[in-house]
Amino acid sequence: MLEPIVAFCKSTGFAALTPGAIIMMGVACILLYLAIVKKFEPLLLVPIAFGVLLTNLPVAGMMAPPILEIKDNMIHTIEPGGLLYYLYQGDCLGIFPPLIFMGVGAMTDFGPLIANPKSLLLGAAAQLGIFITFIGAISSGLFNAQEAASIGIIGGADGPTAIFLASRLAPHLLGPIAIAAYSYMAMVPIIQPPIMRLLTTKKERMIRMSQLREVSKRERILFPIIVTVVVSLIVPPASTLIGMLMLGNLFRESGVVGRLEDTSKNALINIITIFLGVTVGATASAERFLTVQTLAILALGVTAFGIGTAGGVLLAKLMNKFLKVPINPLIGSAGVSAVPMSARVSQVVGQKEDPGNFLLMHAMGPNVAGVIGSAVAAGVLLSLFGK
Amino acid sequence: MLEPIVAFCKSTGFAALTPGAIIMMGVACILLYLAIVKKFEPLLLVPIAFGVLLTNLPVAGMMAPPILEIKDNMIHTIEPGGLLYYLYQGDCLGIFPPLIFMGVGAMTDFGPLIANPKSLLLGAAAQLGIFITFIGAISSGLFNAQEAASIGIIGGADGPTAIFLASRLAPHLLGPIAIAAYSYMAMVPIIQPPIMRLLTTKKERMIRMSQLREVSKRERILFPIIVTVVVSLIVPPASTLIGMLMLGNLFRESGVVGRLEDTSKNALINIITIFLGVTVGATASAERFLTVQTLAILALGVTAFGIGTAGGVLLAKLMNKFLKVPINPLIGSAGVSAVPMSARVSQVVGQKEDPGNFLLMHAMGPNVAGVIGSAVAAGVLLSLFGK
Amino acid sequence: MLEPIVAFCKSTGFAALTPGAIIMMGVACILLYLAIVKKFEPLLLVPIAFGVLLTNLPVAGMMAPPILEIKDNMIHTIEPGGLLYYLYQGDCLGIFPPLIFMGVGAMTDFGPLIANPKSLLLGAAAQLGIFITFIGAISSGLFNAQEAASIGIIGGADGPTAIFLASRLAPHLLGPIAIAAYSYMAMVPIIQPPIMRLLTTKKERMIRMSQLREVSKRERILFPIIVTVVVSLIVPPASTLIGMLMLGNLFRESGVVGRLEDTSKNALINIITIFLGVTVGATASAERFLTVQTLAILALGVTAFGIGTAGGVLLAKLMNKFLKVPINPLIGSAGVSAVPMSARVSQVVGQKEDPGNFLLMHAMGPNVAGVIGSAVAAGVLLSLFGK
Amino acid sequence: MTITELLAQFANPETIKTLSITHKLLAGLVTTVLGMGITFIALILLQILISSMDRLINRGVAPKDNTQATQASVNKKSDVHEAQDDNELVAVITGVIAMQLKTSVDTIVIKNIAKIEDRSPLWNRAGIIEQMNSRL
Amino acid sequence: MTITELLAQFANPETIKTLSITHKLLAGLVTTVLGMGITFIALILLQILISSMDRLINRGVAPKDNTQATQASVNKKSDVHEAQDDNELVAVITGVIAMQLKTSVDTIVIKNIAKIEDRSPLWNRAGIIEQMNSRL
Amino acid sequence: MTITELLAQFANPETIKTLSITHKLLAGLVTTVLGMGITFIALILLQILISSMDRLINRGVAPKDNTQATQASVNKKSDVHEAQDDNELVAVITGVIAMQLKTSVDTIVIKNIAKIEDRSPLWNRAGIIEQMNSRL
Ligand code: NA
Ligand code: NA
Ligand code: NA
Repeated sequence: MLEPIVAFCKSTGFAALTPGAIIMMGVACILLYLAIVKKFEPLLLVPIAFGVLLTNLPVAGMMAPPILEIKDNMIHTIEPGGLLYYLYQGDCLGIFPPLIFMGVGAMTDFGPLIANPKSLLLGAAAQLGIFITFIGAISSGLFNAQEAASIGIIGGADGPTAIFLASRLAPHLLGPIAIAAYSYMAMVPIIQPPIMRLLTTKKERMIRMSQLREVSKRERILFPIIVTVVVSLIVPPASTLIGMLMLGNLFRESGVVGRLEDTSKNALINIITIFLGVTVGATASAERFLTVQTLAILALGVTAFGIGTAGGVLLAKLMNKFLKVPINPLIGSAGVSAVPMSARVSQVVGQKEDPGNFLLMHAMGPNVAGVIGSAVAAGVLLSLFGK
Repeated sequence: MLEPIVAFCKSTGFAALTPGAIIMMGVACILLYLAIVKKFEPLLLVPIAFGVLLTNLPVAGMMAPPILEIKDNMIHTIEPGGLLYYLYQGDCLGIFPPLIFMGVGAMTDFGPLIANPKSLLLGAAAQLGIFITFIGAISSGLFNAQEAASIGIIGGADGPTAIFLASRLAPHLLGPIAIAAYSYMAMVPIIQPPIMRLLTTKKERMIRMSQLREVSKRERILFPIIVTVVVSLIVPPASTLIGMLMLGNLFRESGVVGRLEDTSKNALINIITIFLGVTVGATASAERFLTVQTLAILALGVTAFGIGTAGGVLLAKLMNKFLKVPINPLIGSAGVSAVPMSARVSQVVGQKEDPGNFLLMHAMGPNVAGVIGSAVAAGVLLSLFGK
Repeated sequence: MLEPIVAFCKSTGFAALTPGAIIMMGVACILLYLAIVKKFEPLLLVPIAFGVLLTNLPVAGMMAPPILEIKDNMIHTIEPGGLLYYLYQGDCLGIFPPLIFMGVGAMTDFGPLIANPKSLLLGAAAQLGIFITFIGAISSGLFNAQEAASIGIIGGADGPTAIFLASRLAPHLLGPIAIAAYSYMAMVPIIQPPIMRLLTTKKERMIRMSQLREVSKRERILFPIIVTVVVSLIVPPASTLIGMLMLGNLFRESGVVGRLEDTSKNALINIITIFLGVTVGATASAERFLTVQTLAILALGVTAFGIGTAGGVLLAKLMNKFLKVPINPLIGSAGVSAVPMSARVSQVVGQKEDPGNFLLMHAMGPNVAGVIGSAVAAGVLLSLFGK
Repeated sequence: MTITELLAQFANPETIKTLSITHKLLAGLVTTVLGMGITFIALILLQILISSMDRLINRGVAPKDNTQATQASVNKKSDVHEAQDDNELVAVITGVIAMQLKTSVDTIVIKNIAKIEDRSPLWNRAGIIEQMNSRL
Repeated sequence: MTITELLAQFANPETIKTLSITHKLLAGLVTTVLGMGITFIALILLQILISSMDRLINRGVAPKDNTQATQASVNKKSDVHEAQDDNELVAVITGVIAMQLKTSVDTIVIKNIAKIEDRSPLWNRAGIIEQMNSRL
Repeated sequence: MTITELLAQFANPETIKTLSITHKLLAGLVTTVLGMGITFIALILLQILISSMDRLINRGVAPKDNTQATQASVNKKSDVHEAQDDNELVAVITGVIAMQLKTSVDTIVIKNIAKIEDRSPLWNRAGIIEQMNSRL
């Protein structure tokens, strides 16, 4: 009777428990702490953290691929794969991120951008962080071009875009990249203000901006169509992300498909968020995550945010050299997206100088422009380094 | 530095832009106009139109199949396919239309049909349009039997049925067929009234019908079971559509599975409607859509609606030769389904003659019978011309 | 003209109708009666029964696998499979049950268990039914170890666990096992009380238990993490079920991801319940279901429930030998799970003796512990008899 | 060639090209006769079964006069499923309104699809608890 | 043959047929001992951890008398998650009601699953905004 | 080697190892110039189109003073889509509140995402019925 007991003990997870796995479970708990107690992007970090936990449970094999047998035109599953393996297909085939973008589009009001198209320039400038970080990653010598591009995109401050690009160019880095992207998005109120103050004078920070014009329903409806066509023509690889983002927005603005808008921004995006989060976390196995690369990614990611912030602010200052009516450079930092957080950072920093100055509505323009900007940048990187 | 720029320009969509693609984008915009401004079936035409737009964006390859490598019992994805390619599998494997039918069943009240079973005859007669159009398509010499059947089914005035049959028999015509089906369903109030007036005398149009009897809960619960068994035994290929339609209706009428009814007619049907609409539209690439066949399909589709209307009205008149209590022939036209629109057409045309005559409840009978009728017809066509 | 009519008649379902199919349709109607009129677990039995009906419709082939052609690294679908075949993949690949468990976790309050950890012992004892039934199934000589294990798990009184294990070990018995599991869960108020009275004295049944302590939010949040890690380490094959159950519970208790909790316990679980129910029923084809095995399964299943009940009650009595503050043995029977029904049975039986005695809150502890217990037992069986 | 052979060639995308237009039309006609015939057979069979179901289930249920019956049916329905959209109701209301108030139909539509209250708080629980009350 | 060999043959659908009924029953018994044993080990380990968690986290929290405690727990819960279904609440209410009013449990059920208010208007936003207020 | 060749080797995970750090940095620089350049081109093109759209569509629409305009936009929006979350609205309200009342932003958030009323009781029906009323 002893034998089988011994045999069973050998088959438990304790027997296979590695130090790496234990550390990763600790990492998962830290992420859960940040998500639940510190409210760091909980909607993504809770599933991601739990995915990290599940994938590092020894023997469980929740990411194990199935064992197939293919003969005489039939595909037989000898042994089914793990649950997370099947859900993960939605990430690595690039299905989930665009669907999340559809929901984001259904939630996003592009009115402030339409009312002030100049915002688009700021949204473009803030992508500087992506490419400078790319160079940094290359010069670190730790990463090839595909990996460096996936790291740079963290500077886009846009979760789905980062996951979409990384899943195509460097799936083995998906875990650390996604974790860095969402953690830093949550830390925008800590990262951005010092940079914004450093690069602007008190006088600039006190610039007041005139009330935004109203945006007609017709403009709101034409906007997603125009953006889809123009961006897809210039950067075809960006069309999946931009197309779905704009489809969601068309659901919202058309006003005739309320049920589709509702579902795309509630039931559907929630379901996909759960699957995406858990499976992205599940890519962070100990051997993949506990590397010097991960540390480099975390370091590079925060610089990407910083440089993006600076890029936006500096272009705003440059624009003021040419504009009759000056813009407040603080709204430039909102170009990194991280909607709507960095826009609120602009407002709060502005109010520190002049409590009567409401920048939020003006900052929403660069803010949503940043989403488009980073999708375009992702498209460029995909066309340069994609298979 | 010039080289790579030139190289990139070559890689843009502008370089690959064809006149066909430009025309198709125009078509997409027209469809969006009809859907959003003219409110033509917006819930389907908005996704379909956007699908047309996305699929015709050059280079984007959103319908591109994946590149696989199959060796030693493993299937590796070398390059993932386009988003719409993956979603499209739900259409061409025949998964989405039956699920939409489940939601339709959960929304449909078959009470008026149960209260007046004679409605079923009218629902059958209105399918005449399907088969006459089939002959027309054949005699045009442009189509083979499978294609002609898929075109004829437009006369069923039932989107999911049309898509289900076309995806099985002639997937390359899915785009124009779906667009024709939904556009004409939206135009029923224009197509039907003249035909109805032409074929009926003022006296007939003024016939009043007696109040429908109440329908017991037990009948409502038995109905979906009986319909599933009978139809499936007579026309097995129709069982998937009818079975799911009736499952949804059983969710509704049983009264004990509120959450399943709710989900099948809201979250689930909405999600599938988005996927189905976009991917059906995505089949309408320029080379497939800009053909004489498409024009023929549009022409044949409208005749199908007309003949179906006539069939229903004429059978109603014929029945009056035998019935003690005559029925108002205007309710016959509702047999083409296009629920509940053609039923309301019957009422409105009836009220033109006699404002106190409420035909809607009586027209709902043939109306829902038409849904069953066209599913049966689709089953017959599938058994005759299916692989 | 006669020929094709004859040909068509040959192609109808009537031609292929077998006595077995007719009997199975009768079975489906009986199950629908139990579900709709008698309210036996309608949320599962309505879809299951309808699946039984659909799968036994001759010729319809709703469970038919697709005909593929695999050549030069491409997989072509020559003829698509039946709708239910595709949905069934979610069962046999083990995807649906864990997702349902996630929803169950989001609905379950483990507070009573945290407040009274001794409940876990009762939740373990009640799994005795699983293993005794396993021995019974073996000694019947009708089943091999895999089949016997799948039958024993019926005693877990937990639908998703039973379906998860049976789909891995004995998919051909999925239909009868699922039907038995859900039918007996609905009959718990009939099966349990006599056994409970038989094994307890009036004095024991009148034991009052002291108010449960409050459970802090922090405990509620730590609980799912601890359970996931501990159970997965001891029984790795149980980690998928337990992990998803606890992820759902973490969504609920963390309080920061309301939308994910909402979706996982509403839209998502409902969609999966429909697919799971219909396809599980669809495995019950006549040739598989109308066997002596099925009768044996039904007989063994009810004993499993009975023995599980006894196991819980008897351990509670044994514990009272050692505890200063005695527990009411009636709450032991709740360990079979069948949440929250068997817990309410404990209360009702208790109130028969002493109307002022509220056991429900105390019975909820063993009740939810039973869910964990049967998942662990399923894991053990999977590790012993799984491929 | 026999009609069966004709249909076979007609159904085959390869061989159909070889058929003359007359043959094609003949095949089309056969298809129409078969199709309409089977559709009618199926739906007539349904009609018979539903009528007999009516006769079997509802014995001696006399129809009431319009207004009352409508009332009844409306109330009855809303008992049957809570707050579900009821086409009959829409019909009557729309008809009446269309004559006089010219109110947008939308408002009615919206009312009708008020989401039904979810009747089961825990998955597969509601049914259980109901029957418990009945049983215990 | 050793028990391990026995279990191996027992677990193999091919070789199990070759086993005698006694061998099968022995294997079944071993399975039962193993199964119940491991189930108990796992759940006892959980019990220990949860009890110690209790001791670690809640020091000096004295239980209050029934009604108050119930009140408290009810209120506390409804603070924790807004309007979520709370089994304890159901328990108490049902218990009381079952004794006197004989009200249908459904009504309670329905109330409990009132859909929670969605706390994040934009995807992954709610958390952000909260902490912003705290931080800035 | 030409820049194109460099980029090609740079993009290939195999050959990149063979590149010197200077070459890598050069390639990185080219990537940056290309990337930022194209991003700017795309977004400037959008800016031009949107500005011209503005000019084409809204002729002679003068901006009103703050409070009114805000009012208007708020009302207008809430006509356009029923009860949808409106960032501008959040902006104004939050701004004002942040100055004075210090109310939790959450409350606003929650209000904003009140689920929109489902406007189509039967699948693909709503649109139809509207236009019927317009047409008939
Ligand atoms: Na961005
Ligand atoms: Na029809
Ligand atoms: Na259990």
